[in-house]
Amino acid sequence: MTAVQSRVSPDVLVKIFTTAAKIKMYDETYRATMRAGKIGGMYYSARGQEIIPSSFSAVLEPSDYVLTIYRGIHDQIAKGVPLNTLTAEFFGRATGSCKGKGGPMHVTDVASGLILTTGVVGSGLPIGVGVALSAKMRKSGQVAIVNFGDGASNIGAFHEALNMAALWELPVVFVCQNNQYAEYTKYSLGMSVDQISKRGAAYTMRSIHVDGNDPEAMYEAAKTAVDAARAGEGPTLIEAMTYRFYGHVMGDMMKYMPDDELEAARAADPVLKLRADLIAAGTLTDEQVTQIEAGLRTEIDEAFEYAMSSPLPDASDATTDVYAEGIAL
Amino acid sequence: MTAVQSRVSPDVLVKIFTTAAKIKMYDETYRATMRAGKIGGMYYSARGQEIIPSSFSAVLEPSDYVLTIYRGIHDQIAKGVPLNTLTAEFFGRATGSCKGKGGPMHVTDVASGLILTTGVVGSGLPIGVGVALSAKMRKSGQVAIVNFGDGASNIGAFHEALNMAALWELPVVFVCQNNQYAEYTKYSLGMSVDQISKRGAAYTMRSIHVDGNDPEAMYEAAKTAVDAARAGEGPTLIEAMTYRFYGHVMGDMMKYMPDDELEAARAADPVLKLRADLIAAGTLTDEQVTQIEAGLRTEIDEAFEYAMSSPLPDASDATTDVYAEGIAL
Amino acid sequence: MTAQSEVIDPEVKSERILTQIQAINEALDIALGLDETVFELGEDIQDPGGGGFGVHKGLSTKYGLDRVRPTPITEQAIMGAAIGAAITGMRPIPEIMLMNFMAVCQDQLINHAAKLRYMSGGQTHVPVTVRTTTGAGGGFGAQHSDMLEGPLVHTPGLKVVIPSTPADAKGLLLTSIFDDDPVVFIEMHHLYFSISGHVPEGDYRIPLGKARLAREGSDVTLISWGRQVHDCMAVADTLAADGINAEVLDLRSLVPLDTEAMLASVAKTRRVVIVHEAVRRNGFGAELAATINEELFGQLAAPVRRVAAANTPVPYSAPLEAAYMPSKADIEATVRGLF
Amino acid sequence: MTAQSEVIDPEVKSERILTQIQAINEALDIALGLDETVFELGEDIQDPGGGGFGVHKGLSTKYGLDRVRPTPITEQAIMGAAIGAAITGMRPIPEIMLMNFMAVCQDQLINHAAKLRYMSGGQTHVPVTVRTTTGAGGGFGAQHSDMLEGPLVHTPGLKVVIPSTPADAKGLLLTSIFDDDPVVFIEMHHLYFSISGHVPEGDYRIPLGKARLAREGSDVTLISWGRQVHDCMAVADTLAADGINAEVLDLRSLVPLDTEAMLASVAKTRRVVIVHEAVRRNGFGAELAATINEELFGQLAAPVRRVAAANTPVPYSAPLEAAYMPSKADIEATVRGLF
Ligand SMILES: Cc1ncc(C[n+]2csc(CCOP(=O)(O)OP(=O)(O)O)c2C)c(N)n1
Ligand SMILES: Cc1ncc(C[n+]2csc(CCOP(=O)(O)OP(=O)(O)O)c2C)c(N)n1
Ligand SMILES: [Mg+2]
Ligand SMILES: [Mg+2]
Repeated sequence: MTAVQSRVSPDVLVKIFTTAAKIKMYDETYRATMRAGKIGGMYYSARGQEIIPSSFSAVLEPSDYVLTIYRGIHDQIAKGVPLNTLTAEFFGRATGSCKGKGGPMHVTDVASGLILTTGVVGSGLPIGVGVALSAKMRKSGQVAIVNFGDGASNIGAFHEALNMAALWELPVVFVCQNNQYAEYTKYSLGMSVDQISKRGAAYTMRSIHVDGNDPEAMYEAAKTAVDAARAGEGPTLIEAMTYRFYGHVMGDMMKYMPDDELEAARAADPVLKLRADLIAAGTLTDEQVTQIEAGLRTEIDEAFEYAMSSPLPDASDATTDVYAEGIAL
Repeated sequence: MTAVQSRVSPDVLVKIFTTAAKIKMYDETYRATMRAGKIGGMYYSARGQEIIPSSFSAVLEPSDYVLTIYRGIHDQIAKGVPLNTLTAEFFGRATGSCKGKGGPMHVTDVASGLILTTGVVGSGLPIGVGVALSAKMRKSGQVAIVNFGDGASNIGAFHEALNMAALWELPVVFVCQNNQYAEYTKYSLGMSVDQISKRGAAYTMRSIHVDGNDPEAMYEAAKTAVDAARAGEGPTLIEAMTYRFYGHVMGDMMKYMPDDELEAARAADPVLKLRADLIAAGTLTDEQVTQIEAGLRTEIDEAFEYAMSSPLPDASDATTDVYAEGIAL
Repeated sequence: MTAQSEVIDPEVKSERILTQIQAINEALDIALGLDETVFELGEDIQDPGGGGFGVHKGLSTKYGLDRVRPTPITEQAIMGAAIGAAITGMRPIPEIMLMNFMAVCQDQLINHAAKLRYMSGGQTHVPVTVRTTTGAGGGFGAQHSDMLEGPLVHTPGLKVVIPSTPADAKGLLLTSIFDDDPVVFIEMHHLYFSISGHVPEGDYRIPLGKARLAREGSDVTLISWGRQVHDCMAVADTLAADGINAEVLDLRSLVPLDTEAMLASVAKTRRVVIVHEAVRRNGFGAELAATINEELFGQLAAPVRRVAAANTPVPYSAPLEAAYMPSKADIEATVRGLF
Repeated sequence: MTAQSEVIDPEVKSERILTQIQAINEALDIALGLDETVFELGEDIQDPGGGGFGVHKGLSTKYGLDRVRPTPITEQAIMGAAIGAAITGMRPIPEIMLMNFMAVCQDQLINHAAKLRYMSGGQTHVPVTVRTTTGAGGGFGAQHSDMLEGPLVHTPGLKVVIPSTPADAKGLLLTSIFDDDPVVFIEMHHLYFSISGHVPEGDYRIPLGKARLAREGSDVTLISWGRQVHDCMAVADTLAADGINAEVLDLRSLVPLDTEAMLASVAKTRRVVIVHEAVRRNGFGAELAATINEELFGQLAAPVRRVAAANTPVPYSAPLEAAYMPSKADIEATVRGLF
């Protein structure tokens, strides 16, 4: 386990804040749009988990790869998937990143390096290993970041992926976003060990347990892991502690989450805290923050408008993209 | 990790020796019968690994359960599967434990507690968890022993099974018989950790690393684990170091195994060593040993004769035992 | 069958109207109450939620977390634990949250559960009822919607049940749980709340391998299961207005299959359309069509037709998903094409 | 297709006689030599053994352990790593040692490899060729012998190839490797050493979706793939002595399927027997029978018959296994029954 404590530069913190604020505002807009009945479908809010991918985005190159899961909106935004096509994909529009075929659980945006979103718990880990293997074989210098939840650390694919990545010393970072619940079950009820990061020892893997809501610690963890991967020093397992503010899926009544726990977590909102800290430290003025937020507001509103006004796909599109060439289905 | 050092009683050692000698002689007879062209098929010799299940057999009750793999002849004999029906199953006879339907890779003998033999690496572990769960739910006091190889510790089922067993504190012992090879590959080439027993920590599981060829150490490990399981103190992972004397499968040219390594292992034959030690310690006389071996010889010869003279199944039997009742296939 | 209580005739109409999810909950409750060896295991099945859809509501409170046993996300261990418990005297009811996740534990199901009775020469058997849910049309996308009964039917040793009505769901589930073979019990979540029906109280069992004649007719046979039975019924009503009298056969269980009822109906009507939600290529419709053609060669007035999903993954966007699914319009047009 | 070299016409007879395993080894060698993005990964594939059957002999020595990459026993990671590499520019050739073990990594194959092109709206694709081997008749028992092409054919997005001759094995494997879709390439190990044949040198490609007319005939069509093609040929010889002139069609690839060649042949002969080693219920024979009946309704002189394995797990003991397998005698009797 690596101790993470050193300070990070104000520039980096502003970057992290800007990304995190974007995720937060986007999420708020998405939920509001749903509540207003303007769109339906499933939505897995990542409110509360913004700092984790925002910290990575301050470290990663555009050409690096990120893999995520159904709860992936924060990872997708942080990696730079354009909000217009991203939103259009969530809305099932022809203009979506995946032409409306994939949907929220299966967003891919090759141009920004968001290479995979999977809906099957744990399945992204072996694929991330392959992405990193490819980078290593192609000597491209790219790094793969594989995001997953606390619940995913109990499934077989986790074990196989970590073993292979360690064995082959691949440039991959396994990021367990421990938001303390797998659906409606507290993570500790499914886990035979108190910290997921301790499982790294089973693979002699560099492992970091970090407060994923603390931007300084999280940035350092991300940087340590990505630098090591880039330097050919193999994979890292990061367990980033965080919390989901809105339960598993939109509509979750959250009865299984103790009220005080939820309230405490929301009271410690990491995005608001970082905002306040930056102002308090004099890194940003109130005005600057307001300006950043106004810019984000415009971008987000435009994205929702773009998506809302985009056409639905044509039914005839249902049978394309199954195979490379037009073989008879 | 538990240190294992205390002495075991001469009675127990004689018991272990008798079982181990039976396995060794049986194996020699089997290979000789194959070499003589009297039977064909695949045979996965367990020569060299005898001490592990023989030690367990000195600890287990008849009602306890054992699960094993394609390389399971030693486990099957040690658990008391009758040699007649066991051999008949290997020979594909109608009188076999499984009527010739299962074969060597799928031996079950409910009466002796040999509840499962699987040919899919790692798949016995989750099933062993279920066997232990059943024992716990039925409050039967039974213990489940799940045998598997070093190679199996890299597969997902291993991880899922150990997590569940630890979480539910089940009466199960996971016995990794580390014979140092998975098929034609040295185990260290597939593993990101130097000792498989270290993986127990990922589940906060009692873990023992032991010389599986040392009957005293192995007996103590088995006893520690089985006693704990029986006492409701949950599962144990045992990594028992050993060696395969005849490669992966009958016919293996063993080119990938260094000559000196193989020679050294055979020179330290654990069954011969225990035999010599018992005589040297005065626990058994030469004559007593000879007598034990003569008894085993008779039993084994009878089994091979029984199997050889047993009829093959009738073709009409191919379609029974698919479902409980005679539903149309 | 270890536990048997007084069995109620499901044909006797009950006054109670239940949803399918209520009926399934009731069957689980009855089975847990009847036999100590019955237990459930699966992800998030405990109260207060009682499962993602609420199938288990109240059961962990009533029977405890030992018998309504929440698990980590660990499908191989869920299925393996069920098998191990089953071969040593228990009757586990594992839940695989969605059918696509059965791919994660396919080895346990097809290499072990299905084969253990055979491989052991009948010494052990696997009285496991694997419950799962699935179905397209809900905008869940390609990894949460597949109907995968076809590959299961191709696995000797498994039984496969797909109920269409609340009363059937209850009676078939109880039979499955007390059946001595591994049963995959496929619940189409579209039916959980959308269709209500009369459900008798208490314990009753509907035998596996007996199709339900949902509608009698003389001109064409519509063969289906699960959700699409209701589509067939609706189309039959439409056709009746035009004087086409469709018989609708609900197979209920695919293995064992009520071949007799199927052939009798088709021999009578001489026209048949098989309707299923799974993709067409090598879906179970292919087996049925092949069998009907073999058995009734020369007796049919028109080719055996299949209406099924397109040979593509399940798309996300609504118009694409609608194009993917077999629709009532497809069924109707196909039937009309036979005349 | 990224790499293409001068392609040799496979119809041009070569003087060289190779076994199927030599032909496959040669195809892998050529592909590895041709394109740096091609690499193999799997258990025990390194020299000196070069795999359980020796398929990879010499390749790790020639191309290094980076490109002929041995793995732990970890099928999910093998398949996942192949997929991840494929969507980022590589052409991996994962080996699943025996087909039954594909059940262990089924999720990666059917929920990911098959669907990623579609789910990503064509942004990524999965040029993976999953090689595996299987087949009954060798006394390997229920967990090491299954033919499982049926469920794969039911998975949109996958291509499925099963070669019968050494020349086909080489030409189809090269095409599969350089195909931009995931291909499951099923080698029946019975054919590895038992059948030799002329194999052209160098690089040549046999297109997927083109059946091979193995024998021309006029009275009945035998449709098959893999090992059973040879059984059909033998039966055709026997029948010829009695004046029954059988046409034998080797499908080579099941997806894409050469429907045209199949229907043309059956339209001509008006009698057809489909032969496969997989179990009968919902095997791919069902789909073929259903399609032929739909397309050639009223034109057939006899019902479409299927000869396939019994609906049981694969038994161990020789007489049971023989009873399980579709045999030449079964094929012959079935054909004679059509006249
Ligand atoms: C293999 C598999 N099993 C079950 C599910 C259903 N499921 C979806 S999300 C989820 C909980 C995942 O929890 P966690 O990994 O902690 O991620 P989080 O949702 O908290 O981000 C479950 C069980 C699934 N998608 N895949
Ligand atoms: C899931 C799976 N993958 C691959 C195989 C093929 N296989 C059979 S034995 C074996 C090696 C197993 O090694 P280990 O676990 O060390 O057991 P040992 O044979 O040494 O006793 C392999 C890879 C298999 N049976 N199952
Ligand atoms: Mg979580
Ligand atoms: Mg080994």
